[in-house]
Amino acid sequence: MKVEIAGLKLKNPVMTASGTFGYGEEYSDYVDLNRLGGIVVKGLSLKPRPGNPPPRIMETSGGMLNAVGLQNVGVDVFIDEKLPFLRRYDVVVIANIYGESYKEYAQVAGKLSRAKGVHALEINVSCPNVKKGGLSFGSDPRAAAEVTRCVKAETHLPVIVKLTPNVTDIASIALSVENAGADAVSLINTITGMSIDLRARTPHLKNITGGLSGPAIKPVALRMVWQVAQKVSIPVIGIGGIMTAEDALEFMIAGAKAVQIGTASFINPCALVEIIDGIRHYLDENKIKNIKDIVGTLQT
Amino acid sequence: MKVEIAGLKLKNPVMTASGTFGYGEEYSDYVDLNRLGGIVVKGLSLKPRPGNPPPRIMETSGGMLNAVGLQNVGVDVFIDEKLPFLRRYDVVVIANIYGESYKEYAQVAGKLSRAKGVHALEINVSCPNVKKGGLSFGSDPRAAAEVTRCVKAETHLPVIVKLTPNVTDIASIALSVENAGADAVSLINTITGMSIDLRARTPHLKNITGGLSGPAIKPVALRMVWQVAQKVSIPVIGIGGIMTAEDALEFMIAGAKAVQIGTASFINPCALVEIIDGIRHYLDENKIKNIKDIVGTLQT
Amino acid sequence: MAKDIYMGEVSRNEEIRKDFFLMKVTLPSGFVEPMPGQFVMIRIAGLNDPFLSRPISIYSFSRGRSNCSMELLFRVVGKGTRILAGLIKGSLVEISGPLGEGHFAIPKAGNIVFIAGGIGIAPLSLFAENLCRKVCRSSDAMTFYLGAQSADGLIGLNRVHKYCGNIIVCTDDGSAGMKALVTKAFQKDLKKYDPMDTAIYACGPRPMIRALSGMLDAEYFCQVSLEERMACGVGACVGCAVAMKDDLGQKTYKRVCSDGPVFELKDIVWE
Amino acid sequence: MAKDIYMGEVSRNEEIRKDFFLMKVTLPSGFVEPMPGQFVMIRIAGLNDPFLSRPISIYSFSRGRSNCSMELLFRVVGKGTRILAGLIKGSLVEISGPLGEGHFAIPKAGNIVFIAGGIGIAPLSLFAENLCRKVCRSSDAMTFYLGAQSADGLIGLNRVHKYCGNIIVCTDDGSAGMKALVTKAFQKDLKKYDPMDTAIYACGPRPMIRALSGMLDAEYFCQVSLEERMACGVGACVGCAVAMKDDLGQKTYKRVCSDGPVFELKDIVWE
Ligand SMILES: Cc1cc2nc3c(=O)[nH]c(=O)nc-3n(C[C@H](O)[C@H](O)[C@H](O)COP(=O)(O)OP(=O)(O)OC[C@H]3O[C@@H](n4cnc5c(N)ncnc54)[C@H](O)[C@@H]3O)c2cc1C
Ligand SMILES: Cc1cc2nc3c(=O)[nH]c(=O)nc-3n(C[C@H](O)[C@H](O)[C@H](O)COP(=O)(O)OP(=O)(O)OC[C@H]3O[C@@H](n4cnc5c(N)ncnc54)[C@H](O)[C@@H]3O)c2cc1C
Ligand SMILES: Cc1cc2nc3c(=O)[nH]c(=O)nc-3n(C[C@H](O)[C@H](O)[C@H](O)COP(=O)(O)O)c2cc1C
Ligand SMILES: Cc1cc2nc3c(=O)[nH]c(=O)nc-3n(C[C@H](O)[C@H](O)[C@H](O)COP(=O)(O)O)c2cc1C
Ligand code: FES
Ligand code: FES
Repeated sequence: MKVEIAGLKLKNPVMTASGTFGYGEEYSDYVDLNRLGGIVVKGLSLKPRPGNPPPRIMETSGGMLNAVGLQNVGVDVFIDEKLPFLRRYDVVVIANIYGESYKEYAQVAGKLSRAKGVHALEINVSCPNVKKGGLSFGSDPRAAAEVTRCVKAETHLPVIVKLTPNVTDIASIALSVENAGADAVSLINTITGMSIDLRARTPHLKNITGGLSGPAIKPVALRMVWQVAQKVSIPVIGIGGIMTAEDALEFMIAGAKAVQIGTASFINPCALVEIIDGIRHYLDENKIKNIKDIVGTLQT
Repeated sequence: MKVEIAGLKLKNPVMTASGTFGYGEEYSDYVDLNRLGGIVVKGLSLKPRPGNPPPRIMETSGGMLNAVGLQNVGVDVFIDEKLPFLRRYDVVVIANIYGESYKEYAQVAGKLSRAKGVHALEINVSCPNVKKGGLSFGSDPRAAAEVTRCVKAETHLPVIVKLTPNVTDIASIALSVENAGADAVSLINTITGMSIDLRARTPHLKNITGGLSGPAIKPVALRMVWQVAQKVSIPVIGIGGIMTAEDALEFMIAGAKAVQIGTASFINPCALVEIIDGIRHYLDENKIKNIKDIVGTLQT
Repeated sequence: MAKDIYMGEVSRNEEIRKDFFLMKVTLPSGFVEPMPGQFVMIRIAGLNDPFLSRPISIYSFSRGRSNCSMELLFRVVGKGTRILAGLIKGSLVEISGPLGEGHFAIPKAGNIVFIAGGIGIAPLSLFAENLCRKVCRSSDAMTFYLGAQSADGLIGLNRVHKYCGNIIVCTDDGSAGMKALVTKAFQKDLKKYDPMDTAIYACGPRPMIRALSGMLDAEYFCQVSLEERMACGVGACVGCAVAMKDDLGQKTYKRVCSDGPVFELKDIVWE
Repeated sequence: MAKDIYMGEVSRNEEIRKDFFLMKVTLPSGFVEPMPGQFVMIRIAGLNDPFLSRPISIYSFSRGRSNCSMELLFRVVGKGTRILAGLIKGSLVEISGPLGEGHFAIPKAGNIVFIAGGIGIAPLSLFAENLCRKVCRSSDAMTFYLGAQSADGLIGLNRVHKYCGNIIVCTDDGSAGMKALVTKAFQKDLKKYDPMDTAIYACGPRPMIRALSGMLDAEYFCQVSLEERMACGVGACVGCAVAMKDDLGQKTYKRVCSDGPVFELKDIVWE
């Protein structure tokens, strides 16, 4: 079940998705963290962020919207208070990072690179960049590449760039960050959506819009993973609506070398382990020795 | 319940979505066509199109993928054989049109404008334009505007431009077609997605990718309608995952002057009428005299 | 408006053989008497998971004083049928139908041959019943070839016995009847059937239909029931396309739900 | 791993008053004894519609030899609770819990006051029972204020009667008890309660809690149970945020599911 992504040796291809597994502690009563392929922690910013006012979540058909607003303890508190807990486990830890400017990304990356127990960085470029008129770094190939370069310059750790689906041509953005030095790409982040309270005639979310996740977005995620995997030569990590081992395997067949599980953990706190066991079972049943042998085997 | 869109007088704001109601005949045993706000017929091209090889559809969580490939009888057969049936009803008929080049769009528009019983045109710009490298006319503001101008030049009928959601910034495309003379915009068309048969390691759809529709995409559609309605001054028609009267009303509150119902008819062939009745009921219960009074009333 | 979506109530749902269920549904009396080969679209009332309705052939139909009732015979193959299998007495289902313009046509020929693979027996046995009871065809004139992977997959034989004088059973593994593909068993007898005086009706998996098309030339009258994934069931979405020859022999896509599900074998284009 | 997701079986589900249901669920014996104020996340086994699990307080709990059982008292307000209401005996539900680090704390004070609005009675009556039966507090020391829109909404009174010596019932329309908001009824008695010797516990709609915060100064020990929409229920998604004061009096967002659902009234920041 071992896979290697940009030099990272994962026990298996199943990781947590950022923002859905806290800092690892929250689910540690349900999930043996040692069994995970990797833990991607909640997005970290330079300063602590209070996050958006509630309500922050809303259910939709086959999914949910969230507008947590990157509430997090900040990179310093993470290193001092959260990382020691994670170091107790034999598991790959990936820090998801977020900045409001190129410089902030670089600063967060620098601090994490000097901390013990962080094995890779995942850059979240899906946040609106005020200077660019409300669109995000991640929706502009040049800005995404620039963020990648800034982070790469500050770190020796493998750098994964997490792509937003809210773009016309995700493959071109993937190519652009690959050229800028990204060691891997992960996709997709949430799709921007909205939900309305008919009685009150207000949005359900205080933030008005939020990010759609869950099985509702799986077809879109799968399509994008397939498109990107055909364009880039760095590893692709598949994310979006994975609920079962079968879903995870579909992403791998579409070209993902590993996957991340987000919303599924909310529905079933034991989902991650069930998915790992399910992949194992599938490989055994189909007499597949090496999990790499299924990656990108989609026949079209 | 009357609404006016670009000079078209609709009995109520509820229309069929193109490609989901055939040429009107298919559901005429279930739905009294005279009750509909409008009928948008299946996309028409200059020549008949055989469509894509099967399988063409697949279920997803809260939605479905389709890759029908614009199978249609062609504009001439439509005028000769399908339009006479529709003329028997007192209902607004909107022809959804599609071309592989600017010229084809213009030709189809010209033919339909001379036919009796077509009340408006809806331009489908979501189809891949080979010349532009696989992206669609609808994902490039300039190309979308040019299609609009070409069609406007050939017709006296109101022109609705139907926008694709597979773009970074749908509002800028809406603005661009408004400036090019569009009388209204309708959105969203389907989101491109994919589904994989794990056992066979093939896509479920012969066409590999397909368009996602149904309640799964409703949050995305609602967000885009809200974004576009704030930018343009022409009427906005809301489409995407509307299953109930409540859903339809949410789109109107977000800024849509009318709505189109697609996939819901597949689930419940009587959905259109139930939605019309439900909106009536809501207006009565809330003592709202004029349906216009709820359009764009979202409090943010 | 002539048609509606009907609320049905499950009055029985029994696993008659591993993975095969016989469900009886009570429907309002407005439900129109189906023609053999027609089907319904069924979904669980008020539920969006699974999202699309499922097409299931009508296995039997009877009309009571204030309502009517219908039996569906189905096999659990995936999520939708698994959820249908879980329905208990009293569960509500939404049903539209009967659907399908293309249904089995009453034969003029003297010999009537049915060929069914597995669950394909469902529409054919309703047809055999109707021919016997409504059109008064003699059971001696009717031959039923039924194939399955193994004895476990042979369902609905009792009913067929009532209406068909000759029954040939085949299994892939020989656990019941002949050890042969049902199409092979039929092929052996083929010379017995005069193309001018034989009507053949088949329903089963695509490879079975394809094999038939390889052994029957266009002289034979042969109707087959096809399957495709469906969304609307009424001909509006063109999702259930199947490649067929049109009147000019040109390839065109027809809709299994409304142009079929029953087609003439010779019209199918094998892609 | 200490915690798991448990498969529960509905052993009873009764509409005890219009729109109010009492559901009894049998759980495997691994389920940990809940503290009053804790809740479960519940969903129908194997179903994705509704998508998210729903948080429901534990109304009662008992442990048998080979399993344990739990009662949930809930009101139908939307899709999720409507589907829960439709579950029949034998239905399977997936349950995680007991959840919530913040639960009701055993009072040191002599006077114990409960204030419940409508369905808010659920966690409070379990707490009253526990105080009476496990901590041996006298029922005379306990006063229960229960409010509802009308007599129809007054549920669970029987149980409260067993443990609380004093019960004050209010309805908005006067159809039972005092015609008053429950907070007004409580406010009238407020001077009877010495802040140094009174513990107050409240659960109900947000406006009720807010009204309480307007009438109780920080001297009073008052715990309230809050509600927010939830996704994970375990503190991972930060979706159920509520604005609270931190140790330095600064505004911060806490998680209802894991930091709560029970908080000290004085810590709430009213936005
Ligand atoms: C006109 C018609 C009549 C039918 N009558 C019967 C019947 O009487 N009894 C019965 O058991 N089945 C019948 N079927 C097949 C039945 O519709 C499918 O088995 C069912 O839809 C599968 O749903 P699922 O969710 O269980 O499987 P899925 O999880 O959707 O798929 C499981 C497998 O079934 C195949 N499948 C899915 N949908 C269809 C479909 N519409 N047609 C054929 N294969 C499909 C898939 O490709 C896959 O291999 C009929 C189909 C049609 C088109
Ligand atoms: C810790 C906790 C304990 C609870 N205990 C109980 C209980 O014992 N009995 C009971 O009947 N209810 C309880 N609730 C409330 C219950 O969770 C909601 O009523 C339920 O989730 C609504 O789901 P729905 O799908 O029926 O309604 P929806 O269709 O989701 O919403 C209907 C209405 O309910 C509101 N609502 C939705 N979710 C919540 C929520 N999590 N909290 C508050 N309001 C909500 C919505 O804003 C809306 O106004 C509790 C909530 C929490 C957070
Ligand atoms: C509540 C919530 C919070 C999230 N926070 C983050 C985050 O901080 N950084 C990030 O890159 N992605 C974040 N995401 C996105 C997820 O990591 C993931 O990309 C997305 O949810 C799609 O996967 P899923 O459908 O499996 O949930 C968040 C998602 C959810 C639902
Ligand atoms: C089977 C199918 C065929 C469609 N064909 C067309 C088409 O020909 N032209 C077009 O503009 N949109 C077409 N659409 C898109 C719908 O009109 C609509 O924009 C989309 O399905 C979203 O709405 P819904 O979720 O209500 O279905 C089609 C959709 C489906 C499901
Ligand atoms: S299922 Fe829609 S046309 Fe056949
Ligand atoms: S519901 Fe996820 S943190 Fe509370």
